[in-house]
Amino acid sequence: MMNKIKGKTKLNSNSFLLMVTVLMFLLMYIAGMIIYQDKGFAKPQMFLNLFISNAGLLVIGCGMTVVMITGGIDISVGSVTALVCMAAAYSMENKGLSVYTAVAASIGIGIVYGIVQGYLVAYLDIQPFIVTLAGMFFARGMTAVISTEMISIKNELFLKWANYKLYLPFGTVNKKGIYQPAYIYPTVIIALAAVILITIMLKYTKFGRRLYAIGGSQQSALMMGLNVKKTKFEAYILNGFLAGLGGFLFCLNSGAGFVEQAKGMEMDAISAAVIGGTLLSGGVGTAVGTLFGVLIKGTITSLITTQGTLSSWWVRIALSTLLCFFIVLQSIISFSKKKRKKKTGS
Amino acid sequence: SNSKDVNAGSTPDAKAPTDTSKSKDLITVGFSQVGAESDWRTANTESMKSTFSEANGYELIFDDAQQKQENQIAAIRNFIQQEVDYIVLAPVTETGWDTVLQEAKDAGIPVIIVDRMVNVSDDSLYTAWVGSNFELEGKKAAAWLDAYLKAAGKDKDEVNIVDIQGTIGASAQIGRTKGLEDAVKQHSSWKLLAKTTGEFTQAKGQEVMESLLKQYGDKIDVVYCENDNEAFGAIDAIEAAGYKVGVDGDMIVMSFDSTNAGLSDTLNGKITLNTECNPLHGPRVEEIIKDLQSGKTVDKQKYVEEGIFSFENSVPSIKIDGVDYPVTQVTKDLAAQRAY
Amino acid sequence: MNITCKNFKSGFRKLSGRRLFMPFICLVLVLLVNVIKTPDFFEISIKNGVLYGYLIDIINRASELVILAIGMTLVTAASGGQDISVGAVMAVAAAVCCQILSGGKVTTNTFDNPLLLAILIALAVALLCGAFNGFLVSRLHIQPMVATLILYTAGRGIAQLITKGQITYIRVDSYKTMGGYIGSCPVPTPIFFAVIMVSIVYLILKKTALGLYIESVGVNGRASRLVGLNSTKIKFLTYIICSVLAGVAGIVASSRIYSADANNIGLNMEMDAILAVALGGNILSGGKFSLMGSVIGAYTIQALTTTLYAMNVSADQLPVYKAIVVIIIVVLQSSTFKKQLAGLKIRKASKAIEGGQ
Amino acid sequence: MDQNVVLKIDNLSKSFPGVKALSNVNFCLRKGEIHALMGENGAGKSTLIKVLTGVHELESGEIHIDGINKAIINHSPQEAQGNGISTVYQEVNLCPNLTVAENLFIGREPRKAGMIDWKTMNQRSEVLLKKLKIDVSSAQMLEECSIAIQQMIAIARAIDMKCKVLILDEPTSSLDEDEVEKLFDLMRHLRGEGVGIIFVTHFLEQVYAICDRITVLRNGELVGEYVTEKLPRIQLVAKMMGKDIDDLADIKSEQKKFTEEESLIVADGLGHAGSIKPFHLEINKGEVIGLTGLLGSGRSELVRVIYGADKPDSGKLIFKGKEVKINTPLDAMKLGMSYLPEDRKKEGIIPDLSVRENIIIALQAKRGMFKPMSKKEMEEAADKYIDLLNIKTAGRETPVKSLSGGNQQKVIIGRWLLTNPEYLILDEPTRGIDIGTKTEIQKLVLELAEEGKAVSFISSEVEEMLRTCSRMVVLRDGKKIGEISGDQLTQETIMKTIAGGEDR
Ligand SMILES: Nc1ncnc2c1ncn2[C@@H]1O[C@H](COP(=O)(O)OP(=O)(O)OP(=O)(O)O)[C@@H](O)[C@H]1O
Ligand SMILES: Nc1ncnc2c1ncn2[C@@H]1O[C@H](COP(=O)(O)OP(=O)(O)OP(=O)(O)O)[C@@H](O)[C@H]1O
Ligand SMILES: [Mg+2]
Ligand SMILES: [Mg+2]
Repeated sequence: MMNKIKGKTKLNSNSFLLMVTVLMFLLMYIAGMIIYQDKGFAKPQMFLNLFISNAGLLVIGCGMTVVMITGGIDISVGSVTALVCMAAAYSMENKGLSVYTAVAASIGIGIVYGIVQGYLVAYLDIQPFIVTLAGMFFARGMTAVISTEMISIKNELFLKWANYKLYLPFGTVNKKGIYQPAYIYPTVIIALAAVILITIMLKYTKFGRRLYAIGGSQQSALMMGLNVKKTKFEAYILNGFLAGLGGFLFCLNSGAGFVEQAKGMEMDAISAAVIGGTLLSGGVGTAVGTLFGVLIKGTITSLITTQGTLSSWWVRIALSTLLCFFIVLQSIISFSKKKRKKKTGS
Repeated sequence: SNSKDVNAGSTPDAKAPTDTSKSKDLITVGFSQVGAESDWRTANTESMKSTFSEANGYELIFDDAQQKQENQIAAIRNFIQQEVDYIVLAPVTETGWDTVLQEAKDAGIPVIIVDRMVNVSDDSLYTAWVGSNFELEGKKAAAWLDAYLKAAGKDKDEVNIVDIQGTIGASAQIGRTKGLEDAVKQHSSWKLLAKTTGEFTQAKGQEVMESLLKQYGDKIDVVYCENDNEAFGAIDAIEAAGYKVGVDGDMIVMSFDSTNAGLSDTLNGKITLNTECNPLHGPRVEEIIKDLQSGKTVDKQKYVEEGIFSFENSVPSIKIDGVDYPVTQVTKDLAAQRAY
Repeated sequence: MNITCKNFKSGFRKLSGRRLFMPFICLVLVLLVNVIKTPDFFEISIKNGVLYGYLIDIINRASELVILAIGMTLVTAASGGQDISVGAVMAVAAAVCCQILSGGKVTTNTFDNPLLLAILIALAVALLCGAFNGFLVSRLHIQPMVATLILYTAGRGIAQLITKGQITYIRVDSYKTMGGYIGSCPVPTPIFFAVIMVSIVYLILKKTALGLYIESVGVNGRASRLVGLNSTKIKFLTYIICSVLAGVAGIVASSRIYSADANNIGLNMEMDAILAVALGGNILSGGKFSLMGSVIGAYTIQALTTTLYAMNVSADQLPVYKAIVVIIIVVLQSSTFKKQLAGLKIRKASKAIEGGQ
Repeated sequence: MDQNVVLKIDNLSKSFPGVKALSNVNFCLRKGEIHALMGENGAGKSTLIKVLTGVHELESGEIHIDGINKAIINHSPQEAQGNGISTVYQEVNLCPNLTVAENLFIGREPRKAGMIDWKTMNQRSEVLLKKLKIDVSSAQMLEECSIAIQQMIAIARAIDMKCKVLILDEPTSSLDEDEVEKLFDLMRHLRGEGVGIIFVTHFLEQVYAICDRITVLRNGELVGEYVTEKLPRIQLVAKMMGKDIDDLADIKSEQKKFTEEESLIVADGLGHAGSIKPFHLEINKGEVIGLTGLLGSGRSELVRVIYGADKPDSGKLIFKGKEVKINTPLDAMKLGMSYLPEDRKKEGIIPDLSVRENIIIALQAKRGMFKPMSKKEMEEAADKYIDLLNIKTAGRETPVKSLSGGNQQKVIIGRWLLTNPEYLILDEPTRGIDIGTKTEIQKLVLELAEEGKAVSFISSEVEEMLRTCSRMVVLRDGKKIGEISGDQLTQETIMKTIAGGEDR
């Protein structure tokens, strides 16, 4: 009598959304390759640059995805990145400490942030937006307290890491006829590893599934005997860790510490996660989706740069128009899919 | 001052009809701009755009980084893939360019830095630099103050200064603050009452000045604003509190940039000294590119010459490190001619 | 004696049960710090024919934030999300207003068009922004923060487009009144703007059932639909109100500096507005709300800023102190924290009893 | 502790702001018994369970459990599970965004090499679902399942956990008879294995069908513990209510009146693709129409289409002889319709708002935004229905979410009565409502009909409908398959129609 509910559920609405995102990314990128073929958009290195430039954001986005799945949010990540960069730069340049100490400091800052914010959110039940807003203020202010000067990192080992190219077995010939092999930096590998690990964690560990349960319904998760507080706490710590790590990757790319660094990065991370299908209300999201969210944002920026004749303000407007187009299309597709499903229910 | 001839040469409105096919003889220039955060910056962008027009034989690929260094890094990587002939970079920050400039060097693309300097471990990473010397600007202002006080016979009195700083960490802020601080150290009668940031904006400048006035009142003799917008705000706050600015008033205001609006205020005496910061870099960068095209060597660093504009004329010129800098008294014409 | 004490206690409990109690206490605490640190903080004098003093500064400077905060409260209550585009909308409204007044010139000494017209068009443009946000949120069911992210990114670009990337100056005295003083009135005009806006919204909520509708939609949209509420319309309306208020705030802010500074007007104000809503004891996930709470929250934030200025905290380190105070305030307001504290007390008391036996 | 006793509660007290929900309650559960916990709405049954399992903080009292020497305090359901107590709470508490299998196994997923073994998990849940004859696939998202299925899944989850004590808080309220029977089979099986079961329900038949003992609560106080056989129904009801009632069946005697045949609503070919096929239905003034059919047969959908909760995509609706277009519920309300939805938590209450606001919201919406009700009007209205429906609440400003389930339902009934509707749709209005109130509601329905109002009544209890309805519409698989009225209106014919035969 109720077998009509059965079947055709394999592709649930969430994986459908992810598919749409991936498809749209491919369409956009291929369109760019055709339109801007003569401007090098079709080169493999152009694609790899998306990863190179966004490695830090990717790791931070993964952390954001984790807290967003629990129904939380973290808008401190941009400032934490700045703090991490500043701490790393300061410790290496002004204190003469080693790169390893800097890495430890970066991740340490991230974890401490995770612990404090996590405690406030999970155990004192304070709204995550506010806790992390305060966190954002604090980190930005602390960056200024450490140093208001720009610090350029000149540590040899650091620069060696930052400049260490991993050449890939393919490449292109430039207009002077020189073969240029495609390359990536180690940061890309770390970032992709983070995506893979978080994906596995979300899908195949108890902790991962608890995150989804809490995001779906905190009350229910509690009633089903899950430790909601602890899970949330751990989610923020994980996020803090990833913010620290991502911050350091960001630092490897930007090679400096200064107060204004990574401003607005939290919004980049949030929108990347959202474009990748993560819901701000919690319970839905994947790291792979976030990966594509980051790639889409990167591609939009890259398209605009390649275009190359927009005034400053048109850049912003174009950026948000594409973003708008994307978000609206996504919402319409998922909406009509929901409707259609209701109609064809029986 | 040299600003006049630059003005004259830099506003050609002519735009050749765009040829869709990329003709071979155009020189491609990728320009990564900081953003459009101030009038100064907009003027800077305009100068570049009008210089590197197709009519002049260039194809300009312009990118606005929206104040984010990471965007600039990404843009330079993009330029490299587009195989531009030259990269022009107006860096958001001085620091952190080693990696990406190395990539440009590997690809054999010369990089010209404008405005702020880059701080890299290897000088060969960029070909040339054009820009303002912010510390010198600060020094000029301080030197003028010294001369002005002497001329007025007030150099023995205690002079109380407040510094409304720019956005903390910006090169302009660092240089201008340093210029003042060094001078304060050398003058025992000068006292820096407070320094706090007005973030280069009028609104913050006003708010900060309001607070300073409550703390120090008319004890303040000199308000050192690190750009014109801050000066406008500060002047509003001072006047609202019932004090008078200017040479005969309760305190004098010093400012930087010498924008059109700034010079008007200098003309009417509200700003007593306005040190120029010239945004019209386009022609200078073009010069460098032309030299490079014809195989000449170019100066590695080239400071832009910048004027000093004053309301009054008690100080005709100042001397810093043995170099003379003339001080120009602002005239109506001068103020009106400012394009930015 | 005992009885009065009891009365006092129960009265206190009643008072502290009120929703506005905690936000109010927090504001008072922030102000009290000044009693010790800056004794002349509370001095108000008449200087140059106008009111002068830190307190006046706080009330004056907080005006835009107050106006934004009430709009943000409604949006938050109805849609369970925040409008992060308000700062950008401020810039857009200011740009439109100034551009119309200057007739396209960079700076002007006379109005090219009537002031009223400029203000109305500016507000109309703000309303359009609100309609855009509202459409995305209420019709397309896009999450508020994401929907408003679009204008958050584009807004300043649009404002710059309008002013052609320049700061447009309106050097006309009557334009300065909105951010300055009207005639010889000693009270800064922005204060009036804040009071009027709060009163209008308060009256609308009082005289219509909008408040109840907003809460109902915010708490349970599906149930609200079944009792005949059009949640789409109501959410849409709140976004329009919020943006129009942002427009008003933008005009006030622009009048203060008699110019349209597309890059800086309303910069980072969205975060402060959201913070004000939260400090006012409102839940950011929607539902029941308190307008006055948000207003108090807004004044608290400005009081904090002014206090820190008065205490000579350097502006770049200000965020650190702000963060600490915000955390202290929200922890004090957190009901879980109160419960834990109460639990601690009970445990202590029971231990004392055990010990006594 | 007694050898046989698995759970013992002594002197448990709990108060909420304004209410003493439990005072000095004692309770004793033995091994291998099914123990009914009875009481009116708001008597404190759910609270007892929530305190016991750590959802609410323990205030005072002691809890002993078999195998543990000292008194225990559960601080969270997790701890309670650790102590061998497995619970199905009154409102379905599952995660809508997870699959059925995950909801069954979350927190105790089978793992292989530290990683969740999805294959085994899905297999095991298929087995479990099959065992309980729950007809869903384990990969289905929970939000796509009907409430009844969700209820069954919650039960399946609780049962599958190895436990000493199983608590079921009104598990049967949204189940049909078949499913109740399935559940009972399971409970008997578990009883055989020595599990102690606490069972909360408002259905007396079910209590007498399966329970060994009954504990009665009233107003948060213990009335007593009884052996089922020794407590006749009438006495049980009397103990719950604190007074004797004449007879439960007194309604039956009341004559069903067939009033004037003036048609109020005619639905002509109304339908909604995917849920309800086009149907024809006439509803007359002064008539109570019952809608019956198996679970998921489309009863709710039918009334939703009439009310405009789901927009019909075919057919037309004629109201008082005129064709009307109903696009939103508000259109229907303006015509004088009202609708009490079946999913109270999701579509009924507005949890954070007060009882007063929940009562007046529909009338206010009908009036429009610019005609707000005055404070006095609102308070009078609220007080009237709190009184009339005997809603147990600390005050009219109490948030409705802190009321007991049954009382929340009453608030919603009050909400609709206040709008003075001409046509009232009641979808499972008596779900989770105590026996006394149930009778009251039935009476109320008849009274309304007598006043000339039309009522559509949906209930899973056929008996209840027989008592009140003058005509019954039978549905199957989203299709109206017949109408029964007059003498035909017996349990037997209804069953026959539902089962099919005449039109197959
Ligand atoms: N969270 C809460 N806050 C305040 N009061 C509450 C809360 N939960 C329950 N109550 C009150 O406690 C009393 C007992 O409620 P409880 O839910 O235990 O009743 P119940 O016996 O389960 O009733 P029902 O049969 O309707 O489910 C009610 O008066 C209710 O209003
Ligand atoms: N939330 C839902 N999601 C998906 N399908 C649903 C949902 N609710 C109901 N359905 C489907 O709609 C159809 C009609 O359901 P409806 O609720 O009208 O049945 P019903 O006869 O009222 O039964 P019930 O006793 O469950 O209320 C059924 O096939 C059911 O599976
Ligand atoms: Mg209950
Ligand atoms: Mg139903």
